[in-house]
Amino acid sequence: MMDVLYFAWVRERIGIPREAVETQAVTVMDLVDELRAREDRYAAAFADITALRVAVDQQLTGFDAPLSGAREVAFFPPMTGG
Amino acid sequence: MMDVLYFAWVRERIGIPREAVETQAVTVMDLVDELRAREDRYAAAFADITALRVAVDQQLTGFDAPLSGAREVAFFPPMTGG
Amino acid sequence: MHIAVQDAPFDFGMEAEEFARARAVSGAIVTFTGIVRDVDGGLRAMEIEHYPGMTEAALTEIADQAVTRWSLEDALVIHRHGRLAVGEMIMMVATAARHRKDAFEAAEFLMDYLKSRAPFWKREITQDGAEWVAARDEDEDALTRW
Amino acid sequence: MHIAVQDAPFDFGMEAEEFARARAVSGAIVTFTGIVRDVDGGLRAMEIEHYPGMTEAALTEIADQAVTRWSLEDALVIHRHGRLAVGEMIMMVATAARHRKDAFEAAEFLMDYLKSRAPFWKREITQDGAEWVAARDEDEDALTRW
Repeated sequence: MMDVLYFAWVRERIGIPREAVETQAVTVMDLVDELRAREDRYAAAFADITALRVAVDQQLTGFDAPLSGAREVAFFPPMTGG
Repeated sequence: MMDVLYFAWVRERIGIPREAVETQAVTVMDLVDELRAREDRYAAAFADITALRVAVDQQLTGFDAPLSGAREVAFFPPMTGG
Repeated sequence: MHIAVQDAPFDFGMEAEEFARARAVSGAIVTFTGIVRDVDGGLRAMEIEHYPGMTEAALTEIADQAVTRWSLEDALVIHRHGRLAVGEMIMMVATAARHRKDAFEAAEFLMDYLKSRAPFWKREITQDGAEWVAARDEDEDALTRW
Repeated sequence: MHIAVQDAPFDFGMEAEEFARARAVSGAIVTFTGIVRDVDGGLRAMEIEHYPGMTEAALTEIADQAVTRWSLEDALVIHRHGRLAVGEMIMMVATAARHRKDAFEAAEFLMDYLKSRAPFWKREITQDGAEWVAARDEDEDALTRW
């Protein structure tokens, strides 16, 4: 089981801020593909991953990052702090 | 008549903060030469003009600047504000 | 080092004064403050979402980097989240160093990283609705300087 | 624009807060503060001499240039003279702009010019006597950036 979090418009498009996901995904991209296959709102949120950023266990990383041992994956648009 | 002002160690070396000077000097350098000829303390203060800065009527300028119409000339070391 | 992520307003003047006063050896203090501004007219509020847990870790990591790289005596980051009105202060950073160049560079570095690497997302609320602020290419480009 | 050359201490926090609060459109505020520091140990006080009349004019000219060049909404310069104890604030600048890059650059420009072009001279008082602070080549070199 893995916690998957969504922020900003990704959260709005998917409709929930977080969920527990049962997955055997090896990389972030595998997880994205599983989510895309679920429902249209996921497919819409993940339509263009170049518009997204991902953090695994609260560390920014790439979509090719491995998920072994990961407890928390978060998807969000480019950050706009400051 | 022209007011001549001295600041920082130039003031200390010459011993006064300002004085009125009767001069026909055409440029700042002419004035420096007149002052140097007065007394040792002036010669000492103006020994190395690369260590000095000059302002004519409160505007930073060079030693070749003309003095026609000038009312106030100030000599001082490089500034150390901030 | 002081890192705060908070809903509540902060007192910029007091924070700046205290930060400057507490430094024993630093001759140079730089602060930056970001304020909600209504550039095009019609902005009612700014909403800032963040990623609790990661935000604090990311800010601490950024500030640690700045302290090490510019030999800072200290650094401060305060960033608000939640709903902010026009004119309210969003965030501030402060840096303390012996020399002004280090204090300035470290503050700019903190800001550049905060803009694009700390998990905050801004949304502008106008009379026409709400819109997520898009990341600007120049903010991403600013990181190449470091 | 606020330019002050004064013997009296100033309240950095209050000045910074007021400067930031009064800006209607600026999203970015940068401040710099210089503090008397005792780098080598033994410093008793710092004495700052200036050129009354020229000082105010030079600071105003420098601030005018910064406002024009970086389209600042406002700029502030406060510089003390007279005798200052270790830990006292010597001076501050503040800049207000729409974007952080302008606010930062303008503040650095103000500081670089203040260091080498405003008629102030510092003297350090230690137990061994008093010594005029020598201008640093790197401060003169900093001006070439602008």
